[in-house]
Amino acid sequence: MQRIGVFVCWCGSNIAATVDVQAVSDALAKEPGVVYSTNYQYMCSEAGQNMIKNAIKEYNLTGVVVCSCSPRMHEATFRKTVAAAGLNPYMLEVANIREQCSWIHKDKEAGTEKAIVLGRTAIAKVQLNAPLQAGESPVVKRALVIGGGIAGIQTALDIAEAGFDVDIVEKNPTIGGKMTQIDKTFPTLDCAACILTPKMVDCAQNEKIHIYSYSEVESVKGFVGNFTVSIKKKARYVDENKCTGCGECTTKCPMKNVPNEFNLGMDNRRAIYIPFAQAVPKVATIDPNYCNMLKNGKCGLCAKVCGAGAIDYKQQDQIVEEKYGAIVVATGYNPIKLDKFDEFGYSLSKDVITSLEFERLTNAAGPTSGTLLRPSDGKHPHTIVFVQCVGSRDTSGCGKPYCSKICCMYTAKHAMLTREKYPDTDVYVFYIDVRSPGKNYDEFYRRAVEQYGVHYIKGMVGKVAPRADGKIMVQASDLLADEQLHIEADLVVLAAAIEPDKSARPLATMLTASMDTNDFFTEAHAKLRPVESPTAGIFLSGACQGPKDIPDTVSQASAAAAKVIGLLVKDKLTTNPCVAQSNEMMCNGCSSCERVCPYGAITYVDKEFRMPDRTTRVRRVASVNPAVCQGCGACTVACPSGAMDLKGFSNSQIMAEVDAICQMK
Amino acid sequence: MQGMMISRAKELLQDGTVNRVLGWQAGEFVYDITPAVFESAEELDAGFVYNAFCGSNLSKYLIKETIKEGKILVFLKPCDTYSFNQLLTEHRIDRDKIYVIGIPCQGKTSGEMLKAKGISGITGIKEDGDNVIVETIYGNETFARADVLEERCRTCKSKKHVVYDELMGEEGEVLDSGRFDMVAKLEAMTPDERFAFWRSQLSKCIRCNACRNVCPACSCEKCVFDNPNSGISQKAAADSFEENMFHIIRAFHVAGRCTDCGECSRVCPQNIPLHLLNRKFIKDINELYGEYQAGEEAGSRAPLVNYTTGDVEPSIVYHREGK
Amino acid sequence: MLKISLGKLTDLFDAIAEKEALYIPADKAGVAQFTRYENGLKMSDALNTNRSAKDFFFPQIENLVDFKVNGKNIEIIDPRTEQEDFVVFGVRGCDARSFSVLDKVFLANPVDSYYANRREHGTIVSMACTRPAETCFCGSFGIDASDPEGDVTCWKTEDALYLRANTEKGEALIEKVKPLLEESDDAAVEAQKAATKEILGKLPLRSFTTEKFGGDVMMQAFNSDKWNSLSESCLGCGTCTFVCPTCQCYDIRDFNTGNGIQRFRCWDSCMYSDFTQMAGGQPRLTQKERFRQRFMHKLVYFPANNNGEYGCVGCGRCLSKCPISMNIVKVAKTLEGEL
Amino acid sequence: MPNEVKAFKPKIVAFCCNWCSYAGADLAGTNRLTYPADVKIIRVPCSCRVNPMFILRAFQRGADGVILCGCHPGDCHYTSGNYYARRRMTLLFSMLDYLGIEKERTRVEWVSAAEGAKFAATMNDFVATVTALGENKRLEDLRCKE
Repeated sequence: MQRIGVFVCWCGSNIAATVDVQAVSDALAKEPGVVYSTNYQYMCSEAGQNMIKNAIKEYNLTGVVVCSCSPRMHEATFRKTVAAAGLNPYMLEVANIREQCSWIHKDKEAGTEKAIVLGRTAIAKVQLNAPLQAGESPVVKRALVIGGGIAGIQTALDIAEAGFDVDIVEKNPTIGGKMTQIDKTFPTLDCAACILTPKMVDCAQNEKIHIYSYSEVESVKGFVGNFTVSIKKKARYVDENKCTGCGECTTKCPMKNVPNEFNLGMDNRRAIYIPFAQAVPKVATIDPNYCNMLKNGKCGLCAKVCGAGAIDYKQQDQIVEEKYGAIVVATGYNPIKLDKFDEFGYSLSKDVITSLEFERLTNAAGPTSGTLLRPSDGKHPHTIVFVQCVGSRDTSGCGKPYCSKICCMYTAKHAMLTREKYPDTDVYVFYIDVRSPGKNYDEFYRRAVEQYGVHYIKGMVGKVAPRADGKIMVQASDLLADEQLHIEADLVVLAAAIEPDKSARPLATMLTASMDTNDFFTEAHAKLRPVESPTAGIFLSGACQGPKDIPDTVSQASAAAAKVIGLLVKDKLTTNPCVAQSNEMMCNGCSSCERVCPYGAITYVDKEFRMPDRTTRVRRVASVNPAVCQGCGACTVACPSGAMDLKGFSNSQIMAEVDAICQMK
Repeated sequence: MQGMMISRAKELLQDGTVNRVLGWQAGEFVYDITPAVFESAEELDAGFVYNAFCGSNLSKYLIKETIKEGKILVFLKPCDTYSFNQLLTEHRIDRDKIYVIGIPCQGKTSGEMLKAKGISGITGIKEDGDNVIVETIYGNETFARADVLEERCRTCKSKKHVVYDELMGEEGEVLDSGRFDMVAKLEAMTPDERFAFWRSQLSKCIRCNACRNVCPACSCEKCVFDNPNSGISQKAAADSFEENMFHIIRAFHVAGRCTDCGECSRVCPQNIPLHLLNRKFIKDINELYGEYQAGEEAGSRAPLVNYTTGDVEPSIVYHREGK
Repeated sequence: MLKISLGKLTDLFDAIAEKEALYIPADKAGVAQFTRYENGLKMSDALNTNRSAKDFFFPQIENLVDFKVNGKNIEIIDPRTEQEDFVVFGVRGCDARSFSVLDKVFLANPVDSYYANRREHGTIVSMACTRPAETCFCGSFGIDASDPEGDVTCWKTEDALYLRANTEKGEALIEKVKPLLEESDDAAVEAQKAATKEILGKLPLRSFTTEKFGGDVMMQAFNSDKWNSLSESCLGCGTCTFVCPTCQCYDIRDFNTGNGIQRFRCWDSCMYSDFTQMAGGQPRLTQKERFRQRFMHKLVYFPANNNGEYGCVGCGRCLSKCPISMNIVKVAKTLEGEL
Repeated sequence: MPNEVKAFKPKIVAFCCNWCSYAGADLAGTNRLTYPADVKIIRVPCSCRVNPMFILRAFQRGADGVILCGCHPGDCHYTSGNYYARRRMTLLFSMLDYLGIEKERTRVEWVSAAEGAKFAATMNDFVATVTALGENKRLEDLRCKE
């Protein structure tokens, strides 16, 4: 039996005006287990807290009930109070007689009666409270960043800057991501490569950063502070340590007609290749789908020309296992495929291109060395039509329901740059809305319209039809002028919606991190915890969480890094003690709890048990990792035998509360 | 079939594939068959039986049996194989220690049905095509077999074995025999009628726990109703509330896991149609969350440990058709 | 011998029910059960009720004492009220005998006052069987199903109900309804008895006997290794116990009503894994031990302590109700070879 | 006036998720939005913590209505708890209805921490519904009503 003290707060007149606090403390004094009951003007004041502390000592209280404002307000305060008096902080319960009683009831009799019931309910619960201890778990001081685009790079650099080891896993042969393919950046128009490549080099040279390029995450086990990750290093058939990146092999390889993904297939590379000149690591990779040596065992030319002897046709995929304290997801985005959008004729004409392809066509390192030429005939286009929102804000099911966010600005950039370099070109932009919030963004867009004479037309393009003479007929409506337009274009550029990388969904499953219906990672709180996943120890960086431009991505990348650093500086993590607990004697090992756990906190172990007939038997039983469990209680209801219970909100505690509320009196 | 089963069991014992056989043993009368473990050819010859009264679902015994040493042969009827898969899904049995032979089932005859038709003093039962001839000390009576089948067999969901190592007889098929008709009929009643129906049924309950103990889904190490710490343990229902609570909680605990094997109703000494509770959940699950047959596939995710973001709201209960 | 034509049976029931509570077997929701008589209630044609008649004296659940909690004070209340007189009509020979088995437990010192009080106020009207089932073996315990014991014995023929008072209580009951009854010779009853005896002689279990268990066989029976295979398929449910007219184990529990405690007793089953829980746990750790206990009790321990009277009356309920068809007949037949 | 028949006051148990509806109830209080004192709240970490056993227990002990409030679908603090609660409660309520027990005595509402007004309105409506139904008879345990 507990020795319970009850402390009824007046909250000035907030409670006392509609609740007879004296009557409440008198009534509760009669409850079984209550040895002390009092009331006071402000329980949360220093004097009030001292009353509680003194009573704990004087009456040897084992449990405390405070009838006051919402526990969301002062539970933490009173926990500290009772702890200061030597009581376990979880031996306290708060009865909410302000927000849920005095403030909503005008009738003093009804309010007093309800306050007594709420107090009695808290007493009934505290009778069954048990002292709880917050656990501790160690932190591995190393972070993993999944994805080596600008988001991953920035996060890794920031974490390394703080002195922690950090690994980047990038599935492509080089880090850099989408930004390497972009020509110039809005709104400043500086060259993407000029600002990105130094950061890539920093990554390569930083002692704290290790890059697993051409690698993928295979499996993730563990929990915040203590993840174990298997990383698959895909065979690149070139010894990274020996290759000097001289590029000799890439000029001698006889397989010349491999579509070059860096230029989006608009030109070719060899079967052995370095994606681009500033690749990090600058190491060649053999594409096994095209290499004749790997496919048919014939050729071997690259090995012959390699002075460093780096070619290794026998190389195998390799699995590396590493431990991390935190994981940052930075898997980025891709433009959607446009085959569902026949009306824009993407698959009908080479001269209907995506915006990313347009970037390559204007980039000095691109297939045309930076001269804007039509892919079909290599001629200068004189009329260019840009179409925005291709697949964005699309509720028809073909595209994506969300705004891809970056298209308005890069289209303005494309239009402006075209008009600047080729003033004889007519440039049309079709838009639904132009969205240009952001520092200097609207000014940038207005410059395109006002200074560069880009024709912005509000309206959607209805049909894009290539004509035999090479012209492309664009049919569209001008909503402001309320007229149908027919434009003979030489080039049509589609601002395709962006979507999360396909690798994100299986990764989310491995991480037990949640995703929304569009496969963007969900943040722990949309406003207040935007760079954390709800799963502890998993952080979000860049477009994997939602469409973002470069400044936003870098901001979030640094924010994620700050959160990681905040975690890694701790030697130990304290864990929430109100976690699930499995009674192994009653556990059936059925896996129901494991299946509903959103955090992967439940694992199964085979344990030997002594049976009633004194034999031993090995049984499969659930085991909760208290460091990972967040205490939602989903498992407790999934468990048919009641073996799973939640500390602090146990079955018996909740039922005692139910009983107390329903009690006749 | 019985002969084939015995000789195959002997072979498997002989060649060491298994060291014992889980089957059915003949009793005092033609119908009082008891599940039994046979360890030798002699034991099989002496007592092994397979007839129209071998209704017991043997799969639950495998929980106990697979703790023991060695591999056991089990004969499973189609509906028993669903329970078997469900037990596998829940890690309750060790597949490596079991050799499953699927055996055909034409539906089992119900002793209770015969009794309800006024039959008493049974001394023998013969099958004659689609008819059953019951011999009693008061004379013989003939019934159409279909009329004296167990309820669960009249509404058989499947003649298909969903798991086996070896199959005797033809591969069966999943059937549609209107097993939800009675549930639909109850749903169509007014709440008062439904309340009266269930009160008259559940008030018969004597809390013998036969339904729970026979149920392959009720395999808890310790049932909440036996656990004084659960707050709901009972040894007898004190009043209508406790009668209701036991059956609601039991049905809820097996919801999404119940394969509808019908053992609960078969064994109830008070003839309470308990399967109508389980079938209600199955029908709701099928209608609200998509068709799901527990045990159809080992390892499948039960509907109550699953969800979709677009699931119906609980308020659908207020708006559904019916009264 | 007294008789009443079947056409006037309702009048008889009405007359009894007017004076005291009357229970008759009636079909309710598909099963025959003893039901409080109200005008119009039809008597069941079933051979016997699903539940035995022991419920009347040893109900499945009954309050023993109430504790009323008021703040920190507790008041102790005896919940018993005056027991009304009642008549149980249509008890079969097996169940009629079961009361004497129960009496040996509950009326032995210390007397169970709850049981004794009910026994005192209850009158048993038994009914002779005419159409026994294959599961019946009351004859093995010396029970004559054609002429059962009870305060009053009845025979139902094609057209009339014959009654014979056997005890003072029986006489008193007959006295109350005398105006409805007429005197009769016992020719029809004798004829029915003879016919029933002939059928009883044809029952498959007519020669079943538990004689071998009456001697000094306790350790032999206890140590038999047949218990392993016999108990192997037992589900550990309480069906046999709860339909049994002679099983008398119970548990005493407290129920917290929120305003106080109700201390009640309820049937328990030695087949349950949580039977007789005590500080050290349950003394019989395996289902085999629990299974053995039940049959040893009925066949060996009970007669050893009660002048050879067995704890079974051959009603056959467990034979037809056990989910896996394991029962006292199979057990006795398997074990007798060992003795 | 001791002889006057007391107007029926229902007993309502409200299970509220700590992260949303419990905070919503606090907000209703902060905004002084009234609802009947018959509603008593039990704080749970998540709607998925509510076992059907608790709901039956409440009826046993004399509750006339039980309401469960959780985060809106998609907003669960624990990402998926309310989805499980939604399935469990849908099936439980359907079963109660199947047994002929008034379905209006049970309810699930999604109330966010910002929806103080919705919380108060929900409770007002629920209390009115249960009051109209009268005392819970079909799932009562007379032992608890002495």
